[in-house]
Amino acid sequence: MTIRILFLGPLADLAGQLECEVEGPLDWDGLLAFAGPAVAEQLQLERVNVACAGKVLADKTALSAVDGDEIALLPPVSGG
Amino acid sequence: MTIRILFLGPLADLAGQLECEVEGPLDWDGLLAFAGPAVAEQLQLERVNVACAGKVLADKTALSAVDGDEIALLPPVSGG
Amino acid sequence: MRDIRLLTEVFIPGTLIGPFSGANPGLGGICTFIGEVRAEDGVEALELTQYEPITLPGMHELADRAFARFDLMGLLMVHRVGQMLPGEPIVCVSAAASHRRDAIEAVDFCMDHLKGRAWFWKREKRAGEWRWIEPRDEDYTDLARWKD
Amino acid sequence: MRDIRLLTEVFIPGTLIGPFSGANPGLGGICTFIGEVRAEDGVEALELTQYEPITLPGMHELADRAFARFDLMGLLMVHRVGQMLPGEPIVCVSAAASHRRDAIEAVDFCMDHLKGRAWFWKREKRAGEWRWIEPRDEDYTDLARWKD
Repeated sequence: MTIRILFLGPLADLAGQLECEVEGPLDWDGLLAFAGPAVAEQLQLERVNVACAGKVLADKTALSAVDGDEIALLPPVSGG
Repeated sequence: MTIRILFLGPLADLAGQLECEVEGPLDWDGLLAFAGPAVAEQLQLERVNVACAGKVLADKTALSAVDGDEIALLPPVSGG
Repeated sequence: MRDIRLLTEVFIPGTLIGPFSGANPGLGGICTFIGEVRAEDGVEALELTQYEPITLPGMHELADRAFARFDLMGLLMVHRVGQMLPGEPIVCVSAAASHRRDAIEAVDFCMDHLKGRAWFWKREKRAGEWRWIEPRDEDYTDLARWKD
Repeated sequence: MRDIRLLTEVFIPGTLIGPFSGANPGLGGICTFIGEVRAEDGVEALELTQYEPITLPGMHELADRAFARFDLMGLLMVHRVGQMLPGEPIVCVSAAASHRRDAIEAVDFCMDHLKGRAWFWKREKRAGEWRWIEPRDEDYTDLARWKD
């Protein structure tokens, strides 16, 4: 079991991949380091959200993922 | 040729008739006198309009109808 | 595409909206409001009276104002007159536009004006008795939102 | 009556709205907005991405808020995902209520939130190239109107 990280929307282009896997546990600093500078810069913007285990985190810097979790990196939405 | 006066909506109930005819010419005071006290009271309210010859009068007290005209007495609307 | 009508017979809104939507190719959004005779409080029937020389011309003026105020591709405004039964449609307004807010606001604008300023008089029948409907204070408040 | 759905295939709004309207007997008014892929500026296709664990649940939360905020009898909220062609419907929101302003405002409210806050990511294809769409400033302004 590992942690799965999904890059949604334009973040997938920036990351050059749709998803990847990483060994848990993973916290905010670990995510930033793992994501690489381009994605990390986006992640630090207020309008970019992070979901873990199916819930959008109210405070993404409190991320605390363990093996088996899915993390989704959510750029600004543009629906409708 | 005479002037035709139409009572729209609740004014027809108040007047006890849907329409009537009167010899022209007819001005505002003539209309009030002809309409009878109950309708005349309504006519003097700002929210009651008067149309003459197919046009709603901006100033109903400037009414100046001649034989052949149709006058319509228009109580507050309630559409839709 | 502009379609302004008074109807004296019951109508099926879908039969108007389908062709209207099709007549505005390239639209971004279409907003439609349909008002029906409410089946409540024992209302047995509703009657709407128009005054021919001004009612339909007034609806055309309202459409002119809507086109001037919003960025519209098309506007459909259909109003029933005569006697109607609960569940029957009274009014159908549909606006097609490139952007959604123009479509939605044009419908809101037209409905407020149809309710509060168009030349219709409405009465309803309850327990066999006809009673004229006075405009509600809300109708005037709604209308005041659009003052220039 | 509440009908909240994500659809992966092209849909015909009339086939949703007819049954929805029929499922809310006694309504006073029904307002419907349909958004379509605009055929402009050489857009060849549009793609909407969702994130399954949050997109549909987020739409249900939005419906909860609409029911709490407006006096509604029913709410239909249907959103396409996947690839779409110009002229195809993207979104259909319909609200049934006793009074027209609840129906119209609920649609306005849901559309602003679907555009500005629901979990969708949109890109469009022009001249063979896909490009992600950023939210417009207007979308945030529209959304700010509903702050409690």
